[in-house]
Amino acid sequence: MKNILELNNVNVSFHTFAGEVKAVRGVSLHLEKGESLAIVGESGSGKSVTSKTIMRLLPEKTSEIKEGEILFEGRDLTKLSNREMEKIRGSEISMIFQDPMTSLNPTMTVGKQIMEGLRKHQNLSKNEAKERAINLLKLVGIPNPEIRIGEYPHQFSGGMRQRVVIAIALACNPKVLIADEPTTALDVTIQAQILDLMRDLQQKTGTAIILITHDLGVVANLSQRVAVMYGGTIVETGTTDEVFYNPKHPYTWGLLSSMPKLNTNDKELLAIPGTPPNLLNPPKGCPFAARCPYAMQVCVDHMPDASDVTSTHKAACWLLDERAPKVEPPEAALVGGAR
Amino acid sequence: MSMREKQLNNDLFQPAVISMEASEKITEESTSFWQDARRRLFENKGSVAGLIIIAVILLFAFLGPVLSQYGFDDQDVSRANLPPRIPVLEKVGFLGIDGVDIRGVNQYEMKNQKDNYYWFGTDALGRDQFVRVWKGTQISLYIAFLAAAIDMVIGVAYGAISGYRGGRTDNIMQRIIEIVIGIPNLIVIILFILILEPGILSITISLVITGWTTMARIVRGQILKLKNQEFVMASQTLGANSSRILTKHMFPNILGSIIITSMFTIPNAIFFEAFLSFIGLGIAPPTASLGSLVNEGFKSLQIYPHLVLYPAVIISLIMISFNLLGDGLRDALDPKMRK
Amino acid sequence: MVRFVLKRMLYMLITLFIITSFTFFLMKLLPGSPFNNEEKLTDAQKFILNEKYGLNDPVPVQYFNYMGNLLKGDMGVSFQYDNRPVSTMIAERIGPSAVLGIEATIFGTIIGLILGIVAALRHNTAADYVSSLFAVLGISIPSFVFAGLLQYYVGVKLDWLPVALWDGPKYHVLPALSLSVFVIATVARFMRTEMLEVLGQDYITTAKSKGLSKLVVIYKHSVRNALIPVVTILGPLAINLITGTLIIEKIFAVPGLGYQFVGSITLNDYPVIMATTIFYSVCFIVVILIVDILYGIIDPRIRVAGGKG
Amino acid sequence: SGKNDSDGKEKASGTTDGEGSKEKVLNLLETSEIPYLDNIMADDSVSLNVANNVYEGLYTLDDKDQPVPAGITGEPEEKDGGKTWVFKLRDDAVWSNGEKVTANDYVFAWRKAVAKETATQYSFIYQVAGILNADKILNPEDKMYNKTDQLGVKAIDDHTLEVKFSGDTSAKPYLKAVLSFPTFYPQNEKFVKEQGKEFALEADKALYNGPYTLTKWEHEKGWVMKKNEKYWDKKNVKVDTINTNVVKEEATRINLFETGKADRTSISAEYVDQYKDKKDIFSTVPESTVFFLRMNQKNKALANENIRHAIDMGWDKKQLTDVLLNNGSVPAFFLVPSKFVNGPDGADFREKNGDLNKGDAAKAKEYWEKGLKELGTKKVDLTLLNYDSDTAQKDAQFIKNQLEKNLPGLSLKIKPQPFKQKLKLEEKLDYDISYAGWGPDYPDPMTFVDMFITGGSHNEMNYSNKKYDELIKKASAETDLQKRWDMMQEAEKILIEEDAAISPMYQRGLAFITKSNIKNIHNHSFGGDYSYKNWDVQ
Amino acid sequence: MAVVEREKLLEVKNLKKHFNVGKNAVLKAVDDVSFDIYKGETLGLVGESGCGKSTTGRTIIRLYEATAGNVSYEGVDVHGKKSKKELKSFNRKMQMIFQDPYASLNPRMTIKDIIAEGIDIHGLAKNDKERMERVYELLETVGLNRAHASRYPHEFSGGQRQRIGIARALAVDPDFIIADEPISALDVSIQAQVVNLMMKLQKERGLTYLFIAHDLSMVKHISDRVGVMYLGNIVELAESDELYEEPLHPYTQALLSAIPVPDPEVERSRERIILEGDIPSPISPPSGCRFRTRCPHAMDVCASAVPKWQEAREGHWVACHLYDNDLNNENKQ
Ligand SMILES: Nc1ncnc2c1ncn2[C@@H]1O[C@H](COP(=O)(O)OP(=O)(O)OP(=O)(O)O)[C@@H](O)[C@H]1O
Ligand SMILES: Nc1ncnc2c1ncn2[C@@H]1O[C@H](COP(=O)(O)OP(=O)(O)OP(=O)(O)O)[C@@H](O)[C@H]1O
Ligand SMILES: [Mg+2]
Ligand SMILES: [Mg+2]
Repeated sequence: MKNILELNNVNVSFHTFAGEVKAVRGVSLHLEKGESLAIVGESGSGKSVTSKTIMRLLPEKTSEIKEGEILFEGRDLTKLSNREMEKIRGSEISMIFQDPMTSLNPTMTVGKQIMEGLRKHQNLSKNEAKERAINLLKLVGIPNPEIRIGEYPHQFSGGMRQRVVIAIALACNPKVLIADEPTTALDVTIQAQILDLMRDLQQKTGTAIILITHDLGVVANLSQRVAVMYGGTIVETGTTDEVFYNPKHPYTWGLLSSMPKLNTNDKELLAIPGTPPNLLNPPKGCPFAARCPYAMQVCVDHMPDASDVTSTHKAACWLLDERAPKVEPPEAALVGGAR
Repeated sequence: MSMREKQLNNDLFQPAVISMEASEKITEESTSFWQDARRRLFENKGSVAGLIIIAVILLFAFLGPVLSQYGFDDQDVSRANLPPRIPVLEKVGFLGIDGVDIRGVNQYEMKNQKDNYYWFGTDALGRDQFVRVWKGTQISLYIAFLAAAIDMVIGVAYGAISGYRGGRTDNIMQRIIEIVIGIPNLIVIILFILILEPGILSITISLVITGWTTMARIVRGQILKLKNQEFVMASQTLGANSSRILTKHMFPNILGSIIITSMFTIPNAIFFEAFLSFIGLGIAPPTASLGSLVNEGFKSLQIYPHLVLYPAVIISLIMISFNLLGDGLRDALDPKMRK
Repeated sequence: MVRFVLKRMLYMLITLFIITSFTFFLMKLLPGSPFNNEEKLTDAQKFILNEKYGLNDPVPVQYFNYMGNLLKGDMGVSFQYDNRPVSTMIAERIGPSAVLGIEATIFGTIIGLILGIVAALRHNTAADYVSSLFAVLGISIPSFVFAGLLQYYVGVKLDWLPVALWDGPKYHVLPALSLSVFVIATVARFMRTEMLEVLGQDYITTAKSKGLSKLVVIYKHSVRNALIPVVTILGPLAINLITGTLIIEKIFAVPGLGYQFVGSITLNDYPVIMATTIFYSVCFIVVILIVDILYGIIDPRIRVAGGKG
Repeated sequence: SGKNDSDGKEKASGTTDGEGSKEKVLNLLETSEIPYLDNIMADDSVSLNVANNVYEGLYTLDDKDQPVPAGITGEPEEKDGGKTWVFKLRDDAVWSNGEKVTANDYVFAWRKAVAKETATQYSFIYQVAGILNADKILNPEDKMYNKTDQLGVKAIDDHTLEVKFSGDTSAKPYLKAVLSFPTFYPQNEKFVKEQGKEFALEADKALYNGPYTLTKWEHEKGWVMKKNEKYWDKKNVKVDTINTNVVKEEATRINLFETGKADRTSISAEYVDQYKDKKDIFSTVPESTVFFLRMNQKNKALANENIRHAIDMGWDKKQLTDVLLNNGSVPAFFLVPSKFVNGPDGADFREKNGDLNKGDAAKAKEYWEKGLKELGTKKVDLTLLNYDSDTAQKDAQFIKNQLEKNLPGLSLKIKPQPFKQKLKLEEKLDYDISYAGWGPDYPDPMTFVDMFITGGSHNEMNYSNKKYDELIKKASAETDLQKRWDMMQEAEKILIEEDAAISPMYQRGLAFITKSNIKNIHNHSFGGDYSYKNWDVQ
Repeated sequence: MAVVEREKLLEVKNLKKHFNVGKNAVLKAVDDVSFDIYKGETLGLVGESGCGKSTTGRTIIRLYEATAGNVSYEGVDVHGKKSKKELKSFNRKMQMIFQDPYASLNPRMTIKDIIAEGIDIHGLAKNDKERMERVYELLETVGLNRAHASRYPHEFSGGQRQRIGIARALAVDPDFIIADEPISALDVSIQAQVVNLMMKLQKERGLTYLFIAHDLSMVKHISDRVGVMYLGNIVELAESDELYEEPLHPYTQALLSAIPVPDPEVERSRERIILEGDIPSPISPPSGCRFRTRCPHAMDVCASAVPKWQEAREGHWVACHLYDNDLNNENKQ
């Protein structure tokens, strides 16, 4: 089996005062050994929830995995006990969180925070763990790791903190690394360093990466495959080239068009009008229908299935139906000189 | 192609305009923050329960003395120390309100009071406890409200000025607080009570003179936090003056903490008054507060438990309901809790 | 750090000086003389007594005399208890008060923390409500009622522990327990709020994502960070307990400072009032300093901001 | 030794069979620490009581409160027509360090008592006793001020003490009893000087010559007295060890009694109901302390005699003592308490004077209306200055309620004040009615009746009656004891029956619960409360 | 480039803003910055997180007192003493859009009250009805609808919140808006909405913007001229096209090279200038040129001398020893 991780029809809901928030609705994904998959999509489209679902880190009382299975090396993570899950977290699958400023415990030295996972999963002695932590810090490019290991997060700059978070995630050589917007808070030069670092690691250790980001540039840089999420569902997935050069879903088109291009001088960006759907009461049909310039009557009431474009490329859009009118993606959605 | 898709009518595949507003509920009539807060308050079960208990206690506090045929200072030592006895309920033996004291003697028969009912019993001077307890409730509630109110005025104003002005003003004001805390408040209180004639007002004022520091410190902390919030700066750039910033921006945001802090002021006030009765500086007899009733009745706990039981239960009820209400208020003031 | 502490010390001395002066003059406003008892004294007797204790001088002179002696470390002798030096009196009394206060604080804090943590972890469940109810009751039942009930039921009825007096460890249990109720309640309430706050922080998720067990996440990551505000309230609270509480000391016949202080105020025993005030203020200010230092230990961010020296 | 002492405490009270010997132990409670172990400084009941048991002077009180020779071998030889007394000291009286108690010890102590540096509040007792020059030495205005060597006391030799009085001693039937007061006890000069400032600050910083020695004293906590093995009369001392603990809270005292940690405690009304049927442990003791309402005649209404009569009669004293106080207190229609002292005829002071100004509500109302008419008003607003204690509050509420009910138009406000403030207000005559009490300084009616002479330091109510002043003045100098007695009785009548200057409330009684195996308990009506020497444990 | 004499709206001269942090430690958030903004233009300001962009903006609008230097708006000193009235009118002319759409709206105020705040303060509406009309109008201007008026900030998406912030700024009809990273917290499609809106408003109302961001592609899109900041200094300032085509300062070069391009093929083949090391602390910045610790071209002189702020080409200012006229004369030719 090539797939190290497989999500089949995962549905996640939150129970809130206002009612049930259906944050993730029927997401299916797969991740192969050593590959990197990017998840892009609008804010609130369910990217983080999906990744936390895999880690089983959603708030226990208010969230619920309503349906679906998450297969990790063939084991269904949704069925594991907390104990068993603790063994997987951090050692088999680990995660990098969005905000380096808040995802480190301010009252614990950086070294301790790295060593914690090591000592738990690899049964290292204190000294061994420390040595390994120093190595990790060196690996993520922090100078003087022997000294910095005893310092607290606030003594590190944002970029360094993010690298510490990465070091924590990498500590036990996980098979899957989920990175939730790992570079959003950083400036481009540091972002570049971190992306290089992640690529390096992937090549050295064969870790599979799920990368969540808004930045299509980062996607283009790092990932082999892309999944585009909208309104709690995956609307398009494919290899990076397929999605960038031959996007099939109008939302993907919208995304690609709204990027300003360094080499053009268009005065107006192509924004997607309107607001995302209310997940408390998601539309019956295609979640994007209300904002889609190509919407048809069918989109309102019927959820499109994912149809294959190629064996690796899928999109969930009625436009792919043979009965639908043929629509070309807008000029602005065309990336680079391709096609 | 799936069955479902085949069944779809071709007509559906016509471009359609889908209203953007379709998924948006048009909101209710416009309400202000305070109206909203009130509504949220009444939607909260806990706070409604708290409110109801307070209302019932208030009702009794004012109606109780009227309901009874006895005045709160009607003495008759021939009926001293009668245990409670309530018509009808006296038949229900285990309730212990049948006029039989803890030694198993029916005191009503002993003291020739067979036709009388003292719902909460009588005290050593033969006064009806029912009336006295509710009168005492009036006084305790009055003290509690007054103390909370004065605390809110002095403490909040002091804290707000200190925090908002910052710098030297803050430094000096904080030193003053340290000094105020350092001076034994018993001396201050005794002096106050002597200057102002013992009575509710002097008790309350002396209490608050020394008790506002906590509130001031909490408010100061909150203001310091808020001061650098961007929404406050935004208001400054619009040209708002300090009073506007304080009342419109800071106050609604610290009200929650203020309320929670007064939840400590209220019991403190009630018990401080009781403590003053303990050292003989409390309310002038024959008036009594719940605190002084408990204090007095406590001595005969072993023989006449009813003297301490009822006032103690009512104090606890008041505290619990205030706490429920306070928690509810805090939530109500947070629009995020809105349904 | 050292410079920070030194500077704070200087501030402390100034604060202390002001408190001492204030109290001195306030105290002089208390009605009556220290010697007036039900036995009415003749003017001659009053004169002689006042002469002996230097009370015939004008108040400012008394003030300077007092401050002068204070600088020499002489806090004077009690008016009420023969010529007993006030410093020894306080030294003798503080023992039991401090022991009780510390025991109550430690016990109360531990139980309070546990209750608070449990309530936060089991947010909005029965455990939460029970612990909250306990906390509210702890605040709402007067300590003397609680103490009285404990004394009667545990001491007299069950005869498990001594009713009162001060003669060894088992005599500490009931008073310390009574004192701790308020601590438990306060700590529990604060801890619950703080824990809820901390448990929502990102770094808790990070900790969980390392595969740490729930217990480790709680005691290594949550508790410590929730502790800061708790420490803030605990400082003054502990001082209040440690410097003696009138009611509990009275009920359990503990020879402590609290009762002595109230007594000295009602009897106008000026030197004792002053000495106790000074003692109390010193304790208080020192505790505030300790709390500040503790902050630094608990939260390294504050350590840097507070004192770079 | 500390170890033994704490062992003693753990032991149950009563007699314990040690190896061969029986140890008798008493466990007592006090409400306050010992303020003064120095007998000269002692001015409160705890100090006086301790002094009474660990020291001894010329006289001591027996269990009928009669002065009996203690440190002396017999009655003194009277010279100069009774103006000089010569005492023979016993030569088996020793200090706990083995030194003999000498006449010089008395001279030293007495001079110390009147010295300005000592400034004891009880120095006035030397004036009461009429020791020669005491009044001048104590008067800052007098030339002789602080010249203590002028005091009328002299050591003739080690065992002979000569005391000179300023007046005729026969006008002072109470003189010997006064000399039993701890302020007159001797002190060992050498030891006192050695200890300097430390003297009597700790148990081992004092010398004892009484039936007991203080062996352990933990301030504010308690103390231990042991039988004095060097005491000349030790064969009559029965109890070996007396442990006393300081417990201020009544409920606690009772709980300690219940758990056997204390052998005796006083109880207040709330608890009397609980114990009054247990005859073997419950007892009440009348005290010689009388409580009364002072009526300040600076107040226009209270300046009216009828109003005062009405107020005195307008409330039910019996209900107060029986229901509220409930501790053996008796209603007072007098100033001089009953069972206090007997006159020359052997009859109690009260026997002849009986109840004064006793009336009922109806009579009170009569007086009241008459008074109101005289005042030309229908309404009288008064405040009642009160102690801040709980019991006093209750009493005041009762009186308020009764008076307001029985005297239409009266409104009485209760104003409880901290003790010191109350005293100050009284001193400044800044009150209408105040709740006050008086206990005797010496066993004679004079200690009560001379309070209210015009300008007297205790007359804080603007009361003045020439006839009264005259009677007191004459009585003080009268050597015919029967005449003197009659004059005092007449004065009391004027004060209460004619003038209704005060409204007596009650003569205080105390209720106690005591283990049934404790015997021979007697309360002294003045001075130290108890002589443990006479007590026994069976 | 043809130099049209444009009207200066804002002049910033040697502006410094230092914060006292702890004992004797001074954080030089902005250290000697000078630039002009012309009427009707958009000046972009880029630089990494913490380099002092927001501080510059806030000092300009008087939220912070300047430590040194001055700012003049239409020739009037912004930081000078002002009467209440002058201050008010100044506040109407200059407005700010805040960086964080979550923190910049009072969570306990409804949208209508937030937007109407400026109207209330300056008394721009005669009565309640007029006030609400204005609010609705503004809501529609920024692409929200009137139904939103009585909701609370947390009920909006980031993009919507940012628009509320814009509406609030527009409520007082300002001439000049400082937009402090108005888009950083938003996702691409929403960024586009906001940028479009801002540009539309500029066209319609002739607004002038100081546009602060660290996203270079977006800045290029919106700005006429761009300034690059590094650790409290402006290191380069030029017309945006010029800057992107021919960056002079090594830091600008590195920044531009690091922008990821949303094109997998380009990304695969791209060469980046990777900067070594971390950003030094603004409390103890390196001597001389602050960038020297990370600069691939660092020379000895960089450690000793602070590079001059000079016009290397026409309209293209840079502070770097590489372009120092005196040091390397050949560069001038
Ligand atoms: N704890 C929660 N309770 C209720 N709703 C939640 C919770 N967490 C997330 N949601 C909702 O689930 C939806 C998806 O959220 P998610 O965090 O996955 O978005 P995202 O795609 O990661 O967005 P972003 O790019 O802003 O991080 C949102 O509508 C959000 O409001
Ligand atoms: N009020 C303040 N007190 C102390 N230091 C401050 C304050 N405000 C900002 N700073 C510091 O000044 C420096 C510049 O901050 P500034 O907010 O201007 O950066 P920025 O360029 O806007 O960064 P970002 O892109 O993260 O918004 C930072 O090191 C910051 O920590
Ligand atoms: Mg997310
Ligand atoms: Mg910024």
